[in-house]
Amino acid sequence: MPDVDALLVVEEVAKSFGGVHAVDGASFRVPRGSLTGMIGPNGAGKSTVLSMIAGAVAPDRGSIRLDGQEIAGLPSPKTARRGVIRTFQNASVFPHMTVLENLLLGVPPWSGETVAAALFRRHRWHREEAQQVSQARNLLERLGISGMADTFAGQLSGGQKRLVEIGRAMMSRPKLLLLDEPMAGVSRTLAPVIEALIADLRNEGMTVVLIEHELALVERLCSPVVVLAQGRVLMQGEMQEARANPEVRKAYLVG
Amino acid sequence: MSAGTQYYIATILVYISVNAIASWGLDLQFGVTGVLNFAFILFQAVGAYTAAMLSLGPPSSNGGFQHYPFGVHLPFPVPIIGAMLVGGALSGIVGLITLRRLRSDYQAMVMLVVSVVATVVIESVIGLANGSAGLSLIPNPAHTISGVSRTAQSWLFVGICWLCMVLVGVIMYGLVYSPYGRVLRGTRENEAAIEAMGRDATRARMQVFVIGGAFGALSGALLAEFIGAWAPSDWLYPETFVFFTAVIVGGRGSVSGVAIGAALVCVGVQQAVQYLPIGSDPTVLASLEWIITGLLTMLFLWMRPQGLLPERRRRFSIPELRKLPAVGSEGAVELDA
Amino acid sequence: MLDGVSAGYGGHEIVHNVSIEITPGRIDCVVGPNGAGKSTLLRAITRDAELLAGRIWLQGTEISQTPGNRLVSRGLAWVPQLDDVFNTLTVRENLELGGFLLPRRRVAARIEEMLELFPLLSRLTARVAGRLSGGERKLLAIARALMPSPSALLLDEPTAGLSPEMTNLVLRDQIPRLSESGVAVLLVEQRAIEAIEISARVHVMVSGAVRTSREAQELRGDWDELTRLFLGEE
Amino acid sequence: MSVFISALGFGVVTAAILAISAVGFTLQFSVTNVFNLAFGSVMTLSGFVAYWLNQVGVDIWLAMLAAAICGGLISVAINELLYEPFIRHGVNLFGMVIITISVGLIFDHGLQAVVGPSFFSYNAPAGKALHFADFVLTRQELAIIAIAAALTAVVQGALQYTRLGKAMRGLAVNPALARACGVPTRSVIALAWFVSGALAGIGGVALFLDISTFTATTGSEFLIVIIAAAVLGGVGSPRGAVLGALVVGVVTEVGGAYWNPQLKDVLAFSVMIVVLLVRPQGLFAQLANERAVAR
Repeated sequence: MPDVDALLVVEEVAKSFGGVHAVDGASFRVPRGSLTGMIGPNGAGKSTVLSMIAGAVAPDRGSIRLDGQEIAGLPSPKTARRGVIRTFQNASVFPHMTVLENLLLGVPPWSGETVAAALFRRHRWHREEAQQVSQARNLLERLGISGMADTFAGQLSGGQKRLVEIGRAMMSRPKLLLLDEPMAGVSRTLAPVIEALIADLRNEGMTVVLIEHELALVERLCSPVVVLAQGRVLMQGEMQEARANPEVRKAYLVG
Repeated sequence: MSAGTQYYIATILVYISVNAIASWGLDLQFGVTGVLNFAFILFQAVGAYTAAMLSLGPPSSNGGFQHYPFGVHLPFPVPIIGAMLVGGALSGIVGLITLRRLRSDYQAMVMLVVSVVATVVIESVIGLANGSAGLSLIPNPAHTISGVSRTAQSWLFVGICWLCMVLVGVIMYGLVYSPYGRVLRGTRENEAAIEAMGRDATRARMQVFVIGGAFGALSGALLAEFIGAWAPSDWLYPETFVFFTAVIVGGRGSVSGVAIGAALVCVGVQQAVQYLPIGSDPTVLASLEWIITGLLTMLFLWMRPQGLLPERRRRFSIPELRKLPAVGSEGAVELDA
Repeated sequence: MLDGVSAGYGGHEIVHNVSIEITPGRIDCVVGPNGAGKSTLLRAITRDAELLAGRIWLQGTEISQTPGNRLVSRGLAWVPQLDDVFNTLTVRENLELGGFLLPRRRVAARIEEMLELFPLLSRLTARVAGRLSGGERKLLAIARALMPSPSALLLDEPTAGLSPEMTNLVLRDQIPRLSESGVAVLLVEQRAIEAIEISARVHVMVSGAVRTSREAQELRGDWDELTRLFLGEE
Repeated sequence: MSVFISALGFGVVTAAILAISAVGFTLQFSVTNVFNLAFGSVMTLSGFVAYWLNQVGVDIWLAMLAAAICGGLISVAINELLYEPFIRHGVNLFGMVIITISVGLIFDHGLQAVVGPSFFSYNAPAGKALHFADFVLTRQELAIIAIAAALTAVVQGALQYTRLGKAMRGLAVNPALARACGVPTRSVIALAWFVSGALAGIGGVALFLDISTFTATTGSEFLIVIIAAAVLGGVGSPRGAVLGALVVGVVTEVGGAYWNPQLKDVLAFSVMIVVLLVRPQGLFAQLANERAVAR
């Protein structure tokens, strides 16, 4: 699909761990403003691809371009500062910090976070922080957990942690949001809430990559989808095409 | 009050402030940021030796019985500031080697070893800091003021120490209760997540290593000037453990808690032991201090791991309640603290 | 054997009300898409996940409460998906540890039987397990589990991470021979087609529940229905 | 040349003591993952048990045996009464390091409160000096070398060839699988603590014999060198610990003979730190790493 305006272009990335090819030359593009699903059987290399985009794992080869700029191999703090924000397969919060503080850490690094500013420019960051706190409160309201602003994140249920994690990512207004199985560890009551949230993000025009194994959910949310199997991209297209594609069907049954 | 009592109280006050400063330095590293620095006492020692050499004058002074590479006679507060700079710089060097190259589990062990090695080196290379005899006759800045009584001089030094403590305390509050402190705590809580949010965890650790090292050095400088002497037996590696106990007992990450912990563990235990009906054999008393320190650590880790005064939960006030109708500016939100 | 089992972690239920019966000399397989709870089901039997409801029986004895290191003496053996061998021990030592509960004099003879069953291992006895290839490793793991002659064997995705050739070797050549020795096999597999080909009975698990249990013959060739179940098409 | 040879002789004796202790330290660590910094205190305590027995006329070699049993029992007791409960209480690996330091301090200073700060010596003649070419070793030193060689060989052999030894190695590398094989994990862990403590006891008596005077903190001071040897050989590997002990023992004594003898330990630590910088894989994760690499 050379004609789509791609925010992210992944070309021929590969990564092996101790001789096992986890990702073996995967290429795909993420159109700007899309909610791209990434699916495939267990061990297809989805999480590794995501970690490479996020900078947590350096690819052995290949190129990853964000807005035309190469980001492959950048360490994860730098990738994050370019606007690529991820969530983790196990909802990853700061357990001994309050929910509100968790969200405040989602704000991109700002002036109050240097030693000098912390000591000598309190007025300035106080003002900035006030704005961020009210933003965070609005977001908590929207997530439906405003009553938990002062609760330690470690005390929340799996689904609530997930909400906090996604909320933290939203605070940063990312260019590209990477969600790694956001439904894992989420109770049945909260799953629809998270699904609606992801749908909202798509409707607001955020570019999102979503790894998910529940295909019905992917079908409802994602367009296009990228199908991975054994470290390679089987196809990129719409979910219906994927379902009809015999190779994809076989990959799922064969594993 | 008799001069003796006054001197006793002044001594206690000096020890409280010095230990609070040092414990805060370790708390910034271990309590707030999660760096397990088993070499902390080394930076106190560096501060003490630096302050000594910056105030003793050249090695040939005082009859030349002490051996050290160089010395100058600088006025207060230059030796103290110099001690902080050297302590911070050395901390930075040790940090560069251990924090950047090694995984956190190895870091602790290497720090422990660095601490031991430093003691051995100073003890055996006499020229560095007069070996195991240590440096003595370190001038106390308060004693240079003539025309006042010895007691007044003691109180003056207490003032200097407490001024330093207040300054360090203010800096601690400033750092810990700020967005910067939030990044430090995030580093402690979840390194992968903080890096995924665009913060550099290694850089944060390096910074607290340098700042904490400078605090440690400051405490050492004050201590050396107060005692007038400083030797390797003052900074054997188990001494670091006392500060760990102070931080654990007071409350990891809690600025006021750690100050209380320092007063209780570093000063209180020592004083309490004196009043126990077990005689006055100094070895027994010293041993008892260590035993109590060890027991306190285990007791707190079992019963109250968050410490006496736990790290404060940051609450932010809700804007609607505070907003005054006429002002109409953006929501006035402040730290509840 | 499994009766109304619900299981999960930290009180969070992942597997809902599953009942499966396995028989000596037969392979039962559990297939299903990612995250269906297949592994959690096995882990509930081996005490690695919480058993939230239901009971587990083995040859007429209830083993729902038996601690993990006593299960093997009741005749239950299993091969985990990961960490399935003792990496730093040799192949022979792995087998010896597998037979930890056997009478001493039986061990050597039983190892010989295992090496006969898996000839591939017989020339590797002195090799350190960490240096085996993926397929050899898995065979060793299975042989280790068989050492105490269990009455039931649980296999958790034995082909995960294996190359296609190795998958063939393990799944098509080796596992079918196990049931010939009279052990009841419960196989959890991601690769549904291959698993069904060697199994007697198939249990399709989706979203934590068994959707259908059928004789494998009925499903063989009818991949379309299976795919629909897998891909969440109702 | 004779300086070198005699230093080498000392080095072998130091290495022998180090080997006994480092094998005990590393064996327990690999099985239980507790980095036990109270190990030096167990050495001292058992060494003092031997001292008291020795004072009432018991032969030092018999006292060494008693020290071994005593060290083993202390070690098992520490684990059962303190470490295990703390781990079950949810204290993490770093918390456990702090707890083992506490235990060490309490032991050392409890002992010091009883015996005082003075120096002690065993009542045991060093025996006739024996000459082998340029080597000069006392009978006592020879006995220590022989004991070290025998003990490390026995431990290594037991780990390699006995059923329990294999179970112990299996437990170290994959506890869940060991349980699946029916290994009674609790008992095997207790055994590991006992063996480790017994080796600490023997190592303690050997150390005290070698340096001839000792105090209530000698064992803990020596612990750092033991850790250097264990880390050098790769923590968790008894065979590595013996090798590490040899390197550290010989390097420190030979280096000390030619350089400043007081700085000999610095050499050992420098070697260790350089090794760590070249191979910074991480201490506690070592076995886990092996698992990952093998996949």
